[in-house]
Amino acid sequence: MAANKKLLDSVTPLMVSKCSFDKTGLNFNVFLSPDDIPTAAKEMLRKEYYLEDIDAVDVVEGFLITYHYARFESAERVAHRVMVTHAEPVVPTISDIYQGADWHERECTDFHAIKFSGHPNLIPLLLDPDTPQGVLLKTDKSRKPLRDLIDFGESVFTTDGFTPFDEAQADLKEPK
Amino acid sequence: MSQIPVELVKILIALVAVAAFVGLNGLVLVYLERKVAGHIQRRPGPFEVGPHGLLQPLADAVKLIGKQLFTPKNADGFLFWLAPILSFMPVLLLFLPLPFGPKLTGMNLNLGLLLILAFSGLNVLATCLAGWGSNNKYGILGAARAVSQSVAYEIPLLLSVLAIAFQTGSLNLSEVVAGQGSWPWQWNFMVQPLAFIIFFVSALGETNRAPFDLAEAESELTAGFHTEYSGMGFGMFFLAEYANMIVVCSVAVALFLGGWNGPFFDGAWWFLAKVYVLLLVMIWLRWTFPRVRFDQLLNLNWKWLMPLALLNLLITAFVTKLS
Amino acid sequence: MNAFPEGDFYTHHFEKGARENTMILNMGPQHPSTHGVLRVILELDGEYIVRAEPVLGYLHRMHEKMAEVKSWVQFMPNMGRVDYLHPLAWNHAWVGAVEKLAEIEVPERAEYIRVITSELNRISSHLLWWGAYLLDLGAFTPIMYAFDDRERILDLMQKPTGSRLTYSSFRIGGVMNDLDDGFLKDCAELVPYLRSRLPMYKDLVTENVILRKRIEDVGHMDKDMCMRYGATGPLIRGAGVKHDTRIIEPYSVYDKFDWEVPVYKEADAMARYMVRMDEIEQSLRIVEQAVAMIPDGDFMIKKRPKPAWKAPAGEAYFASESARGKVGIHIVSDGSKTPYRVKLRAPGFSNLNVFAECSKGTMLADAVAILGSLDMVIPEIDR
Amino acid sequence: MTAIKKIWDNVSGLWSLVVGLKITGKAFMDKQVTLHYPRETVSDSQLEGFRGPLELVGKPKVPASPKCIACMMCVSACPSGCISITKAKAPKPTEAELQAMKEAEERGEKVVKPKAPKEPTKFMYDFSLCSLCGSCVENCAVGAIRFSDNVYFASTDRNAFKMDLLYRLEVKGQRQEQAKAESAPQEPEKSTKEG
Repeated sequence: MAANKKLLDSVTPLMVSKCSFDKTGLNFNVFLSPDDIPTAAKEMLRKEYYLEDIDAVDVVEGFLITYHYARFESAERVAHRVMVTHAEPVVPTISDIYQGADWHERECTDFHAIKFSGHPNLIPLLLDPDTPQGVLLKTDKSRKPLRDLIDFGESVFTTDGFTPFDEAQADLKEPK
Repeated sequence: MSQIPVELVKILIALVAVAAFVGLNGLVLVYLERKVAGHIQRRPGPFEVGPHGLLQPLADAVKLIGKQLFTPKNADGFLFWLAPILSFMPVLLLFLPLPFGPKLTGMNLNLGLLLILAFSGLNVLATCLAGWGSNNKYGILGAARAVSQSVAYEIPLLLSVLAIAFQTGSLNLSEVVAGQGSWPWQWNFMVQPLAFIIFFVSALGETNRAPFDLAEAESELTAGFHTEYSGMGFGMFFLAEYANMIVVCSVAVALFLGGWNGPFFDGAWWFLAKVYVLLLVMIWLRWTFPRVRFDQLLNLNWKWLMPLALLNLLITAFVTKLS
Repeated sequence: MNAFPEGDFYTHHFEKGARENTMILNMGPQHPSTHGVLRVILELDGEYIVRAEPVLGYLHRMHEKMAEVKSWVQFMPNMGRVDYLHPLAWNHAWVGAVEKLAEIEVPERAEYIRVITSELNRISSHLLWWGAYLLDLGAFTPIMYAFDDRERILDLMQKPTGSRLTYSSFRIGGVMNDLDDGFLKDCAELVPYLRSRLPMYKDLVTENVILRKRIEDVGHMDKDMCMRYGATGPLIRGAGVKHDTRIIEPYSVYDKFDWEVPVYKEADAMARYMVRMDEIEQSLRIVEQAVAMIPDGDFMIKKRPKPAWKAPAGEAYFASESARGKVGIHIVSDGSKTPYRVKLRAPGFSNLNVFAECSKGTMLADAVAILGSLDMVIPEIDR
Repeated sequence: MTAIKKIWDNVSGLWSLVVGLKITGKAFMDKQVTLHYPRETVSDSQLEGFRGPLELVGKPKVPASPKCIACMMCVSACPSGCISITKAKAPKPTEAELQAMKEAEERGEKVVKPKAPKEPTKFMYDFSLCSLCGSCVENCAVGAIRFSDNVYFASTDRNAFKMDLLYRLEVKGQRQEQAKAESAPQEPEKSTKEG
């Protein structure tokens, strides 16, 4: 049941973890590398999931971008997660697969200045065009490391050597 | 010094009287429309100015007159201001041949009906100019709608009128009215019910009244052809709309509902009463129905009203010929 | 060439298509049928729409940033203002998410109160939509009748919630006020009255041939389209999918009532219209049952969160069903007095997204009918 | 067959228009549901639950002085920061008291400094910022604030929304006393008993 464990057939996720739906509202966390996002999205569309939203969280390690997928006919929510660094926050767009992602991605660009490569129309959506992007960015002081924030639950599949919390970088930022 | 022709004086007096009549009726109709709308919507309507809001239309008129006349940037100033005048002026002429009473006619013409139909066509031009001249996209869309709508609806209107003309053999409105009796069953409406309905529906279309108010459909085109007009520019269109309503209702009354004829006392009051009943129906329709779509409007015209009117005309011609 | 070189950022960005003889029309942000301040840039070929692009952000208030500077309790009134027509669904999503995060068990009576008020709120929201939609379609009277009935609901709701529009009466761990017997009695009386009004709505509007001709076969949105855009609520139910968060992810006490999810297969504006009209009826059913079944007990947990209350660290996603679709709130907490990150998923945001594709090739009047059938609330879309 | 159905559809469609006219016609005859505002007003029972601008609650015996203990709970609870309270400061000790304190200190006893009275000296409320959420009322430990039922409060002046609640309470209390005093002569027996 390896395929089932991975959740996705077309790509190999970095990590899959299971959560309690009652506790967090999520069934599975799927960590992906940025390049795999469109392939995974294609598969999700094929499996009749719809995209609920895309949001980004600004943490010490970088941006944790979460794609929430859910189903129409049953209670199931899968979160695709991808980490990008502050230095180069670029993720390939999925707006050609899920057209609804177009606006979600533009909103993300407004709020967190994340670039979605290949997006046809990455102009400000909610903010004024003159406002600098990234209004939700946190200062270095207020950023928290990811492991203080989110418990990803019990891991069911992990690619060798992957941890959701990039320890080295976090330790650098927090000299104790 | 040559003598001033009596006829000219008569027409001038009639025109002044008509202008006063139109103005007064406009005020009454505005009040009526708002009051009826209010009551249909279970609210009082205008209530604060004067007893039961009776002076509200007057206050509105004063407000409209007092407002700044504004010409939008890049608009064609001449056409822009010609349009409201052009929409209002012919309306006065339309009232001349209307037989309000046995003796009460501005100008007793043999071709009175023709005059009305001809001059009412001018209204389209005004709408067109207004939309074009104001250099506004909504205005242009509204004008385009108005033109195709008016052109389309003029045909069944004419055809249904023609049926009556065939039947009575006259285009003189006074004669048509005189041909009908005092009691409702003696009116043309009984003989030509289909023509009456076609006439009334086409009249709604011709005067741009809801549910056919596409030229000014505010949820689509904000205000259509008169989007850019302020103050009395808008006021003129407004007045012309109401005056046109009165004209079509008057024609309907004269042709189909026995004109000034009525049980017991013939006279102008019967004419006015019937006109106002029709106007009330128009107002009632407006505050009840949603607006039709543009293609539906034209479909209704070309697929239903036109063939029916033609059929009606054909049958009328047959019957007249036979009898 | 652009006749008006002035334009703004968005008109410059929206270039004219390849076709000649088209014109670009700015519909909104001040336009009677864009309900507030939505702006749609349209490329028109005569009356037909070649391309449409909604421009958002005229009512953007950055609720997500506000959440990061206000405490957990203080953010509550914001939820009343995101979607002003059905604020209690947002209330529910927020308290639900926080309660999920902090694992707070809410007294049952509080859940019943939440359901009763939220469903009444849903009815009032649908009634207002109904009136406003008819206004879009050119009928002026229905909105007044709808307001008459809506006003009765507001009069009733005013007592326990303290407001008539931007309700924020839910609290983390319960609700603000208890419902007294007078309210329950009035509520039980209001339900049959509202039900008796529905046939009138049907006769005046639903059966009206002009309306049916206007909105039947207009704005086709099937399941595939809804999936690609993430459209929920009446849109997906009008496309024949039985999707309602209240049933699919049952929250609160919705699973205790006997009611149905109205589903229509036609996927046009009329289907969405019918879904909403049927939902009024279903909400009345829920209210009726809830009023009869409401248990005694507390309406608030014993240890109510104080202003400086701290939620535990972690994340939670909670979805509720508003009158417009699925409201989702994603909270990330670092265990401090304020949330670390709050993401609000507005149903209208995804629903409006469909418009651009759906309106292609339709007439301007149809576009208005489609836009109305989405039931947009701009503050919710812009947040 | 389809032709007949089509015709029937059209006839029933036309009939639906008549049904619509009947409904609006009936509504035209029905009585109105609105209030003529300046002449009629909403009854008090319909105002239950209404939230007007905040007001302070006076002490039951001294209505002009507030119940408030200046604990600042409402200030910290308010999401929009519309309340600002200045706490009363401890009264300056008089010379005699200072002397006594000094002596006490010399004797090595515990010094009893005069405590600050638990009351606000200033209670400012900005109604234009208030979102009427009720957090302050709920979090008040002593029930010292409540929503007024002032429905018709309106102003064209922005400053009118910045209210000094202490002053308003005082005025209200004075008015109540005045009203009491005015109503007193009508019941001479009672007043003499009280006197």
